[in-house]
Amino acid sequence: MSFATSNEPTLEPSSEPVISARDVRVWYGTTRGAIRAVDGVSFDIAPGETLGLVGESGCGKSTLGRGLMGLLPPGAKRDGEVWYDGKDVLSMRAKDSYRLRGTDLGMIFQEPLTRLNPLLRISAHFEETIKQHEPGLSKQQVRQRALDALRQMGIPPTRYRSYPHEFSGGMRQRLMIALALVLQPAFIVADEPTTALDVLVEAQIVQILNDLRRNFRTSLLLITHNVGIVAEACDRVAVMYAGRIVEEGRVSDVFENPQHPYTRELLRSTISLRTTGLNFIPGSPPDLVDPPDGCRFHPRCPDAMAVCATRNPINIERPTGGRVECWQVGPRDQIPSGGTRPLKQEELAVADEA
Amino acid sequence: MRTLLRTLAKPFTETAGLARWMLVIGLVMTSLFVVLAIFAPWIAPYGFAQASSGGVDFPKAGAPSGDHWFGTDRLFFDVYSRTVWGARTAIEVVILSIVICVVVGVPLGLVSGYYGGWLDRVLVLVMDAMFAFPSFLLAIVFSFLLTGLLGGTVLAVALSLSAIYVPQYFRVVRNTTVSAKEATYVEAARAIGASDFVIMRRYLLNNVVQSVPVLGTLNAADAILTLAGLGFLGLGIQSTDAAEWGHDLNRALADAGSGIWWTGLYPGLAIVLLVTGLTLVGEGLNETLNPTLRVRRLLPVVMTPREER
Amino acid sequence: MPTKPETPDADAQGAGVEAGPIIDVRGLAVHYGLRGGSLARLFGRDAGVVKAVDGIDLTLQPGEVVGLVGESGSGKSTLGRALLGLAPATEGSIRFRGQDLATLSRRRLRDLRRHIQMVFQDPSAALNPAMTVEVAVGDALRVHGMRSATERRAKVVDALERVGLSPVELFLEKYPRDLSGGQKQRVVMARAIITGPSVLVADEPISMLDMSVRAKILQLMLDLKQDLGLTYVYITHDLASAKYFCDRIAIMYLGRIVEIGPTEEIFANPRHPYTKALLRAIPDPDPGRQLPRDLPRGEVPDAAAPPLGCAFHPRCTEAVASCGWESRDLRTLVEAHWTRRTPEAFEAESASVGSLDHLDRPATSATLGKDGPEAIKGFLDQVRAEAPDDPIWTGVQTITDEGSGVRVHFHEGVDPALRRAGGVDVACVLYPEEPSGV
Amino acid sequence: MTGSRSGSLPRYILQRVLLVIPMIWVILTLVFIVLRVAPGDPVSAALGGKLNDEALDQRREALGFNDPLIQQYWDYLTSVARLDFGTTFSDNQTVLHVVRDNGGATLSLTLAAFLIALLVGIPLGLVAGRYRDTFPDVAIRIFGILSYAAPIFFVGFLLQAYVAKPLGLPTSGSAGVETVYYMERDGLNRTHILLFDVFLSGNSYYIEDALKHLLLPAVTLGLLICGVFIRLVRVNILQTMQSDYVEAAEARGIAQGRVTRRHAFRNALVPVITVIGLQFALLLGGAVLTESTFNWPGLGQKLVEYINDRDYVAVQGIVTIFAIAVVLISLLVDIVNALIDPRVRY
Repeated sequence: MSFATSNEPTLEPSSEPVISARDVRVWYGTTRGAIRAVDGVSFDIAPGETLGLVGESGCGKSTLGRGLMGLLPPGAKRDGEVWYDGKDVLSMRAKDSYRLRGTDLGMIFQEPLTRLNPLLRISAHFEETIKQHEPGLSKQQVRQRALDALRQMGIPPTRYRSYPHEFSGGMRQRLMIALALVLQPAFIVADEPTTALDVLVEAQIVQILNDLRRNFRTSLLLITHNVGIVAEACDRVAVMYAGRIVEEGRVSDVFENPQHPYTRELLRSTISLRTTGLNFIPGSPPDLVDPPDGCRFHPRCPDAMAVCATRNPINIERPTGGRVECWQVGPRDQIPSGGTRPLKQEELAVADEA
Repeated sequence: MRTLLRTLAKPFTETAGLARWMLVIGLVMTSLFVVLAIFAPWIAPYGFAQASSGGVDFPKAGAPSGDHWFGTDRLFFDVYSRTVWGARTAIEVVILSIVICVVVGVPLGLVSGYYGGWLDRVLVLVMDAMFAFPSFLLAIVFSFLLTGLLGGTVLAVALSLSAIYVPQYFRVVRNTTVSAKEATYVEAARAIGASDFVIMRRYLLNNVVQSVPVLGTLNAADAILTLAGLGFLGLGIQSTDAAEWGHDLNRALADAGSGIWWTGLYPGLAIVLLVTGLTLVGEGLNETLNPTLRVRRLLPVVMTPREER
Repeated sequence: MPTKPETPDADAQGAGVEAGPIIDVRGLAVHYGLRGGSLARLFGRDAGVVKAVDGIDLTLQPGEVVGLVGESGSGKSTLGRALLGLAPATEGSIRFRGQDLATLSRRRLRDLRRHIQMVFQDPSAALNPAMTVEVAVGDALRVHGMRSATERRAKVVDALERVGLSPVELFLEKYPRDLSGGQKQRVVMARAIITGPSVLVADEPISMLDMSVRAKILQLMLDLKQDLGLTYVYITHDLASAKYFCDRIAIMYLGRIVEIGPTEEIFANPRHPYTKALLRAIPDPDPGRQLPRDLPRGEVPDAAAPPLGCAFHPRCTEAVASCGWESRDLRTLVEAHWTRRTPEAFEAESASVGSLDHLDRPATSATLGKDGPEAIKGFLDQVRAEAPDDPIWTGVQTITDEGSGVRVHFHEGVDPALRRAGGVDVACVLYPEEPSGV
Repeated sequence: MTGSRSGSLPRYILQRVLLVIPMIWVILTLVFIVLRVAPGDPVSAALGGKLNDEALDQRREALGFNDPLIQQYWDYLTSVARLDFGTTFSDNQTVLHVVRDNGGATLSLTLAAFLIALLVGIPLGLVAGRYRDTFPDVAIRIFGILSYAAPIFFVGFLLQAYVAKPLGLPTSGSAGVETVYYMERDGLNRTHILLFDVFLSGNSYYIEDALKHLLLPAVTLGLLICGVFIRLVRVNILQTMQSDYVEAAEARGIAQGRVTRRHAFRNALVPVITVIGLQFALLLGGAVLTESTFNWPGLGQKLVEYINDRDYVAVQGIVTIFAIAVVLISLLVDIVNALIDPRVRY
């Protein structure tokens, strides 16, 4: 096991990012043309940090998460770079990147029941996972490791020999988390881990995820459509729209002071306990086979300018840290003359709504 | 009409690769036999029970020749003609029995699945018992009874085939009904005040019958084999009433050892080809319509060079 | 409904503002039989009963929006379906403008559904995939006897315009699969309002939609309410939208209403521990908010074998002696203890405690242990020392020696009924009966 | 739902065993309705031309055919309960005796065919499913379809015409006349199942002779269900290979081969077991044709003889026994299934 070092966190908080994605693209081929599900995404995640990835359905956030793990359906193609431990995961041989799974990169899924083999006991799931990566361990040691992971997720050892269908929804999700954590990977992708759960159980799981970074020093990419969960469980947030990350930064910073109109509108349209009036974003996300020219949000953007419809916005630093892609923020000097006048938009009707 | 055409074309437009090829090849093979069946009087040079032509008797078990492409059998009949006429018998019997199956099985399954309760329980038990029973034995028993009552006619054989396939239609339609009736749109129909009859006819039937084409073609394939099997045992259609491949093969079996290969080969090949054709259609349809087996058509992705952003 | 002679209840509608509730639910219970084994199935025997809805009283005043809020298994959807007669009532009565649904013939019940309509959670599932928008929306008229296709079309066009699907021509011939989620939900709404209902039961109408359209559909519902004078039952698990949308809120748990009252009062001053927990638990996009630490443990229990006493007590952080403690809680306690022990300690303790499976049969006293009373008492003391504030200890009455272990006796629990507490009604032993009554 | 644990296996098995009784009752009732009520008078059908009216009536009276139907039905059920399946008209033997004499041959044939189909069909199905849409998949599927599409008697015809002679294989009988004679003469027919008896005798000549006779019929019958197995296994593999837990196992870095073996293959074979049980019914049907084609002295061939003699009692008896066998096999399959799949609780 060449990457076993990751079991002991040796990195300092301010050190290198665990995962560093550069210009990642994931496209699907269809009869209509290529769907540009992820189209040039870059981000870093530091050790022990949680990055929340939010966006509407169909914006490519799940594809991005699976793309990082290499779990893409046939017909998908990816490029760009994902640096982990000094190596580019995307350009590795398939065999080598496969070996990283479980020990270094982990994944938590949305529907825990379908993710567990119904014919195998929980113990068998753990044993096969541990044995695969650490074949030298004795049976007793394997059991010890598994029970430890389960205990930390609040699952009593009396349930170790049960079958998946004998657990409740929340317990199954804890099982999945324990199974992903048992080898203490440095980085975990959690794809909508609470979507199918009840409110109170969701809160329990969010709490567990929140504790992860403290107790395990695991970095987490938390994919969700719920901005509330991002606010509660994440250090930083990346807002995704139509295959691109349009804004990214510290959660408090981005939520209090959104720079991108999409971030702002998304937050405004979210119904929360403090909602006093209803807001919504007109129109629907674009067809990713043929996304709009310029800024992909411009047809729905209340602040759109002439330049937005023709030129791609430039990825720049946010005033208070983080990054954003919007002509409203700048850089002013690259906007051609006349580019700042408001864009004349067609009225968006219900016919275009999501 | 447009929607109908679109629905019919769906299996072609939505599949790729193997499934599509299976469907096309299967359809070609099946249509060939349908054409033979319809135009048998014009395609076959002689009648199916004709032993002489223009006052000249056919040779007994004559080898293939210019007059008799596939030769003649021990009863002086022309093998080529009998093979062509056999297609007509097979298609007639199969269509008739499938129609009976659909007419009986679909409504029964729909009502049983929709209402549930005692009727459903009894029907399921009876149908399961029939389904579990060796179907060929069942066919033997039924044709034994029905040919006793109706004679060795096409109808008698079609009815005995239906008897063994109705349970399958019932099961499939009932099970889809049971799951479809839990669908929200059925609940929604109830919420707008629709009666049970309206729900079954306008909301369930359409969605339930979608499983019938696959079942129908696969059953048709099986029915051809069963029909031939009955004929082989001498329990099906009498050879003077119609040409039947299985019956011909039975008579040909004795020839196998004496080097007379043509009497058995051609009817046998006809069965194999027709059954293969129908199976290919059925499996092709299944791979297209069954979401768990469907392969989406994917085209290779060409990633354009990066735009300057 | 112009094609039909005026029915008595339509007259009542015409009579304008009517005194009293539009819907009055009294002691409603909806029970389902659980399916048993194959043999039981053959003979139609039931293996048990799930009380999906149990003893609900609820009134709807004309023009108000009542929210039913709860987690899955709370019975909120069943209650909503029962209002249309879609889920048959086992006990109790539902009166629509004074008329008891249970006394109606199937035919009259179907007629009545013109006046109470429903919007579903998943708009993709609520539309027949084989029907165009026009057929789907018009079918509501067709089943109520409107034969003329042109009349129907005019009505359909009108309904589609009302829900904002214009230009209408663009949508009439579309199939559900050609529409977006928001558009489908609008079609479902058009189908619901086309028969001119007075009550609309909306079962999680926005939870399956994308965030950016949720507010839009909610706005549409408010507009329709204004224009058509509708009364809403809004079923949701999302307290935030309920807070914005509802006049009154009923919090449901395991088939019961545990707290009901005006929205402001519920949010300003939640009383039932479950309501408090829900309010703490909802994720809020306010980054300044701290994560709640005192979340209820566990999950919604199996409705086929609900906890004794108050159904919420096993998860309640404020539970007291009379909440209905029982054997299964003991099992949870011991198992939770073991999640804090090392594997070796667990092996040793587990050997002395023995099997816990017998605790699954609910009882107010339970035996435990096989290594003698002293060993097991020591074990329980240790468990207690670890979390002395666990509410279960308030419920333990005595621990007596029995056989090779001990028997733990719990206080007899009470099943609290809804009663007045301040501005709301709440079902919790912490809020004793107020003498004044209604 | 936290506490939902598995229902007990013994309880399930008990329930399942009890369910056999109503199933047999239903199937017996069906047999009775079809074979006793529908055709009218079995005695004149079988013996119409052979006996005079008076004698016919005596036979009817003796066999209870003049009793009210409900009485006949009751008699039928009670005699089946006593394992009395009647006595044939045409050769005046008890049906049980007929089954003992001919059932063994059918059993040897079906078991051998089943074995061939399992050994060939399941591995081929696994390969086809695992390597979907590759050349092996296409080839295996075509083989599967053809082996199913070719009628037994046609395969038999081809084997007899082109294979038997060059290889010097016999085309009829379950063993050579000599073998049968010596087995009986020397009292070696211990089980009445020739195939087992020759093995028990330990005589290599007898064994070789019996196996030679078995080869072609077993291959013919085996091919039929082999195609069914291929199709079934392949479809199940396709489904499990796409399942979420397979992907999750890959995400945990479990080696591909292990994922395929432990998660995909294993799970795919569970539903296959159920259907394999049902295939036994197909096998019994196919056995009738195989026996006729190869002149194999089994129960199927006997059944066809009785049908041609219009011997209703014999047909009814044999069909009843087949039916009970099918019910018992489905019981066995369900129990095996419950042992393998923990989700089967009720």
